[in-house]
Amino acid sequence: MRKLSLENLNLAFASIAAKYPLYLPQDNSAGDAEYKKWEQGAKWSDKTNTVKSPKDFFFPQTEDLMAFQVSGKSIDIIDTRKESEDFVVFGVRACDVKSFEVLDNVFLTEPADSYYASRREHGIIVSVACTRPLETCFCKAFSIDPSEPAGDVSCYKTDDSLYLSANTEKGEALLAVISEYTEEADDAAVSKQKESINKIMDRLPLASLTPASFGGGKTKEFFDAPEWKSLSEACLGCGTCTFVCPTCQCYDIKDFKTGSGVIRYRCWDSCMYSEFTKMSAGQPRTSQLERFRQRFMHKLVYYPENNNGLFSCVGCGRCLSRCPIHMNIVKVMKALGGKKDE
Amino acid sequence: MQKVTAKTLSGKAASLLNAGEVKYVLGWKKGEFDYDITPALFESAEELEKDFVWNDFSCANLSKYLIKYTRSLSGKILVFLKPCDTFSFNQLLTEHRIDRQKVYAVGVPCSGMADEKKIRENADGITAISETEEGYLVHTLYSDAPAFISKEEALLEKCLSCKGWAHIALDEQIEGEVFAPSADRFDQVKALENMTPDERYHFWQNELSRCIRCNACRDVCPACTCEKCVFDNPNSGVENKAAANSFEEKMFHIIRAFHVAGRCTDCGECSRVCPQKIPLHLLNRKFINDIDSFYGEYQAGLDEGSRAPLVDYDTGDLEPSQVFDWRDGQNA
Amino acid sequence: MPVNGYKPLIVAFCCNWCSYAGADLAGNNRLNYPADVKIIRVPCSCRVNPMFVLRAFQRGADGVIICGCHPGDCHYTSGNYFTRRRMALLFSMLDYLGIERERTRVEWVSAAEGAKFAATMNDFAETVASLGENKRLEDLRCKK
Amino acid sequence: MQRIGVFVCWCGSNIAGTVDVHAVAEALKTEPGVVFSTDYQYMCSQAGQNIIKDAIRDYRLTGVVVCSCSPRMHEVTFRKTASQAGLNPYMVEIANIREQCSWVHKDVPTGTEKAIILGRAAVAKVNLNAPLTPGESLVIKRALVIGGGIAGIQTALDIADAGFPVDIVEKQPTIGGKMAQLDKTFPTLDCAACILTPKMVDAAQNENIRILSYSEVEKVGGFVGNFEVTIRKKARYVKEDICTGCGACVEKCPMKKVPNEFNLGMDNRRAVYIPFAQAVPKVATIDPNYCNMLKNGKCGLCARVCTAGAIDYTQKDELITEKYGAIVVATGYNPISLDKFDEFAYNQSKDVISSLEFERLTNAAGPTAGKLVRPSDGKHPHTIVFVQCVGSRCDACAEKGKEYCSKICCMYTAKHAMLTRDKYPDTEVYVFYIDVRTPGKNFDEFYRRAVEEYGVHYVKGMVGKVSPEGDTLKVQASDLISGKQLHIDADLVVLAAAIEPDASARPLATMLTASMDTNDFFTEAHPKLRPVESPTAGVFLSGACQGPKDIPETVSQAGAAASKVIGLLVKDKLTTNPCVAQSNELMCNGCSSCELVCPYGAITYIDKEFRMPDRSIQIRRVAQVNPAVCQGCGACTVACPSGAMDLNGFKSEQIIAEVDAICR
Amino acid sequence: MNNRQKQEEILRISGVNARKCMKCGKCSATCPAYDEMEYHPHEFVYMVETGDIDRLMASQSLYKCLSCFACVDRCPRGVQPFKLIEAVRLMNIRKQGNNHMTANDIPSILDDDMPQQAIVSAFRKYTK
Repeated sequence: MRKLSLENLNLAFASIAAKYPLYLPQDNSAGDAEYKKWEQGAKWSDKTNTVKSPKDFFFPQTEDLMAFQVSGKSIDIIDTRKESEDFVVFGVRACDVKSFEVLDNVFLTEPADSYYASRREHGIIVSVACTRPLETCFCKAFSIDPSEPAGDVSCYKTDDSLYLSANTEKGEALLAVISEYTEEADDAAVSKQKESINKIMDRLPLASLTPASFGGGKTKEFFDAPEWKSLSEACLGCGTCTFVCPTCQCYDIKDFKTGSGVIRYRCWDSCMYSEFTKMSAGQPRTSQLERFRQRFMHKLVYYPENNNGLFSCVGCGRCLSRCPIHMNIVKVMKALGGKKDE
Repeated sequence: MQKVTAKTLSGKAASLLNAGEVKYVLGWKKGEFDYDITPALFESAEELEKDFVWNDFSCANLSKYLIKYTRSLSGKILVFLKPCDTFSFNQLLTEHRIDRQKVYAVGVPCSGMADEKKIRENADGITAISETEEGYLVHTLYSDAPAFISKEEALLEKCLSCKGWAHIALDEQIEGEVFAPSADRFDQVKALENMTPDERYHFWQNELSRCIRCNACRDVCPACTCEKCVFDNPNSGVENKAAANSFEEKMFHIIRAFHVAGRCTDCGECSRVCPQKIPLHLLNRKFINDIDSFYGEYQAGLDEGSRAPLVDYDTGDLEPSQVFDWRDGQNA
Repeated sequence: MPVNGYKPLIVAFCCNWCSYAGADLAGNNRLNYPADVKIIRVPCSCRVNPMFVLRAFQRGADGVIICGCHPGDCHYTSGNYFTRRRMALLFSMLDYLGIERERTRVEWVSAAEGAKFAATMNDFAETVASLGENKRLEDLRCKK
Repeated sequence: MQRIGVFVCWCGSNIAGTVDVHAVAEALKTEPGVVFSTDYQYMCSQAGQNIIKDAIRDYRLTGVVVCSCSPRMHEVTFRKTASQAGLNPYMVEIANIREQCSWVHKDVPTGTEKAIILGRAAVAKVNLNAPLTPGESLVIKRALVIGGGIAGIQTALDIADAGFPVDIVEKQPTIGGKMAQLDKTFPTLDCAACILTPKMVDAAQNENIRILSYSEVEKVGGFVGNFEVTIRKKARYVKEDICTGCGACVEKCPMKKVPNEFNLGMDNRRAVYIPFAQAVPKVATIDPNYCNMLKNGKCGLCARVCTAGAIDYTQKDELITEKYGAIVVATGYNPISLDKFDEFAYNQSKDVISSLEFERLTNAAGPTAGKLVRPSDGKHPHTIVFVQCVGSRCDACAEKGKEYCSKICCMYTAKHAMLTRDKYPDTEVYVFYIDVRTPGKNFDEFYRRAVEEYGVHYVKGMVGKVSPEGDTLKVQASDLISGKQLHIDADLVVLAAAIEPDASARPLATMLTASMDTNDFFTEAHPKLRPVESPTAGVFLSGACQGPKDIPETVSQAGAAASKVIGLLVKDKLTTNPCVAQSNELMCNGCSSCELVCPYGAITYIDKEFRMPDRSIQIRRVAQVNPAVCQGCGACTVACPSGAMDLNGFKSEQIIAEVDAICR
Repeated sequence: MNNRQKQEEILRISGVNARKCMKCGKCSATCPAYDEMEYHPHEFVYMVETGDIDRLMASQSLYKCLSCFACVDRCPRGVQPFKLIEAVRLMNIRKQGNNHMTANDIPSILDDDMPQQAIVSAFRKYTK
């Protein structure tokens, strides 16, 4: 366990940034936190959550896959990929770290997505324990411990210091970069913090939430549940939940005609959209109820079915705070029987 | 705190349901927390009794849901309309989007709504929000004493310039006083107009760069009622799923504002639901302010059947070339 | 002609009945204007959708001008009155977003105003050239 | 994928002098879809056209781009060429590389570069062109004239002379209109009745003309060539086909105190009446508001005296539906109400009258048999004051009056003044004017005669106040030339009231979807070049419904409208322009924006059933375009936010493709 | 103040657009005080329109106007000649310089009999 005095935090950031592009949550003009590249003077946000999750670093909202150059009547295919460099994502919460595992299952299973794989390979994740979970947090429901964040480096922020420990070789290498500002420390302060986090976790309003009744093989049980109707009734069909979600991984591949050629790119798509997975024969899910159901069935039933019981939700609470009509996975789980018997 | 109580409304709705006057009630349903209220359709007095809420977080404008419900449901639907919502309702009637015969419209006087985002910005781990005459007591996990935020501080942007009631024939009107506005709704528009073009450019560049193209602004908007939006239609030539770059961000928001120009009632839902807190209402208000000052004051939805300014003209209209000089003169 | 050596790309939407004929007349009278101006024929100026204007900027245009019959003389009676409102609002909005107001223009050119057409295009091209490249409404994907 | 041929014209040296035509043809060869590209000296020549035709056949072309002069010049030519070779003519696009390129640019590199870009845009457009077929609609060879004044009569006569049946709808019991009420006409001073009544008789006797008097238009549907009009024939309680117009009923009718509208209420008529001796049709009409028999079932005298048995108290309004190929509006005008002009004491004194009332007072068939006397006491007036511009040329926001000049008042006032002095030389006549406007053949001469020969006192200035005192009218006015305020004791004051369109015009315009200006005058399709057509195809304008007019102007416009109608009716079929708007009903949300901007009323809404993906049926209101009415301006395409409305020949994707090609 | 400024000031105070006048003379025709005047209502309008202000300001005709509003009521063009006359009178008052009344004076003038409108118009008239 290494200790970094918060007084030296900026110096440490500076030395990381000298070596790698460093991204960390910073407050924006709207009063929210968002991941931005560190520049001298940047301040690490105190907010528990960023609006968009850090999945953007590995699976960006839009990404060029390739391009076609048209000259006369001939077409050249151009590889638009650039040589990737290592980069650091700093201040990732335990839930978001867990989300990478969910994404890995999708993108790194053969045939692996080389675009995603390359980014994952080059990304160094520095996680941080949550000291102020929000009322919307329910990571515990998915067995995530916010006091034990994973990642290449885990850290704990106290009033005066940052305690860091490397979990991987990449993490070791990163800590070496800032070793001049850190010193060896015992884990007393960290243990204390873990204890207090756990106490708060038990007091959270959603502490009792559990996905126990969901999971692989439950398709028949939930698919025709009458509750879907009232749950989906008010859904606007926008993509807010999907786009702030750290685990949603659906995308569309589209061609953009530039005039002299075509850029083939992929961009996030949302199963809530009426155009989602539209094919020549039309959409497979024609009503908002079906689309709404798809999203939650996928997170709670289909995904676990294909991934050894792992749910495709990490309880970060972003959809709870951002949905325009306040419909979310918690309400769905509760309505369909996800509440522990008290 | 609302002067009209939830009991008054749910009681009214329950008696109409029981009397068979209406078959459905479109209202607001309570959520997990004190602030996360969802629009909902109630079909029985029991459901109303259990879940109906009417408080400072019943912000959602229910009128757009009537498009879908008047089409899909066969019975009469009672809808609660706040003063600002009556404008949207009128506008939807003007555009033939709602079958008025199927709606039982109840006007609910509103004492001003609270902006959940403003309250949550400074309070982590909210466990309860209690409403008082002056404001809100916010109880959190991290402090024993509740924090106080005054009604003024927490007021929803749109309520600052409340328009009151539209000219509308409601089936029923609940008696009560309506929140009185304090602000000129064009203040911010004028402030932006008075900036230099560079300042304006950077202001919008910063705001719009946050857009994630979730389409919440469009999907919640009671003026965006196209069967298929041009941005979803591959044949329109402008279809785009993602805010790929700063051009796409601007394209989407300019065209969206243009498509609702003259029809936008300034209900403020776009800004309210934006997950990135982009002040989208400033685009709509720009058009409204321009329309008002170029072509005479016009409030969309004030009267049913009024002719929107962009489907109207006057032979003496201002020339596009005169717009800037003319407005600079006005603002000076 | 270009002030700073910059050769702008200008898209001119001309209504079939007046302005396009005005442009033809400019040609008949051999009145020069910069080749930077490329004309697109539309039946009436009211056919011009704001999306076309933005599209032109996206694809690399530096200026967009819309020409129609004089108000009151529209071949379709009222088309240009709608154009006038739509474009006044659109251009005002573009200005509001900080995009140079000189890049957009609406001009009424009748079939008899060949000289006015040429003069307008000369003036507009010069103005747009002095602003240089369109940066604020560009789409980098479309740049060569 | 299209197979496009590109044909670059040299136009002698007109194009080739500044554009390297070979280079253009070469460059465009590589454009998507282009399978053939060539250049030739004169594409429009027979040989040039043959090159195109051969290429269409040899290369199985589906699209043609001609880089040549303006499409306004030869688009039609090249479309015909394509058509002759079996290609749909709307698959041809022209790149204008002469007027908009070679003629305005000086050096070859610049001209060539631009020509390539313009050609590229045309190719991009053709790639998205679709074959279009002009529609056809049958023309119903019958015309409707709404209004039976001199405008309507003249139009009907002219159309009927060309051999087409015409219906005249007149809301009064007789045709004739305002002109029938006039005494003499300026500037020739011939008697109005003497020139009008023969025309009325002609109309009645013309076998192609049917007069529907005492009738009003109730509903109009359809479009150019094929209107369907419902006409309400009001019950006149007299069988029109039997009544001989003998007048026996009128003589015997005991109800004698009915204000006579034909004489503007200056005398009375009976409850059963014939408006005037020369009325056409000359049949009696029973006024249900006054007839005792109709009101309370007592009397029945007229039925008893009618030897023909024409009286029918049980008659009901009748609705006639008829189809027409063209409609002429000739609804005319009325003087405005003078009730609001207190300063002239119009409502206080019987001796303050309007000019039209003056006409009746001097008309031999009028209430005084043409003797000019004061309505109040029947005495001969010795001092008469005429006031011009009463209610004309007012401020736009004034609550009384009109902003425009009523045009005819200067001349008829001069006529009144002159005739008065001619007949009664002992009378002093003053005319107060702001300006005397006499543009017209022999008009100014006429006005000068009034002053010079007849000694009418023309005073530059306005009357401020008329106050009745005893049996004189104290007139206070200004004389701006002498700078004095005048006080005249007048016996009679005549007000030249402004004229306004008939009140029936506004609802009629709505039925016809014909546009009106703010004063309720019908708008013409083009103020200079199409002055007798309304912007709505098939609707024509005749007379004062379009703007203030005197009789000669009205008659000439009536003839012009008739010739336009004839030009339409001689066609058996109308070819409709295929470049019209088209609504995608699946995308239309029925908001009406397009309907509101359409200048032609070409868009209507229907409730249409849609089968939803879940097999349920949904009924939605959607827009439909009538291709026979749409003129293809495209206003609707921009008003429609969802893009459900598009314009054939100028589709959004085509214009976008052109933009892209130019900006490439 | 030069002539042009005076003209603008009069037009500003009165809110009248003198160019709307079509010189019909109805104002003068209707004026009950016509014979008392050196310049008549239509001439007032014309003089303001053409900038002939000094002669107008010096003329006693200003004070012959009875403020009966007949000219305002009858003018077909909505020119409101009386408002111009009133504005010229005000110019004369203001020419004397100084504010003849300030807001502080008002409380002392107030009494129950004084119509409020009188105070408002006096304040308007005697204050620059």
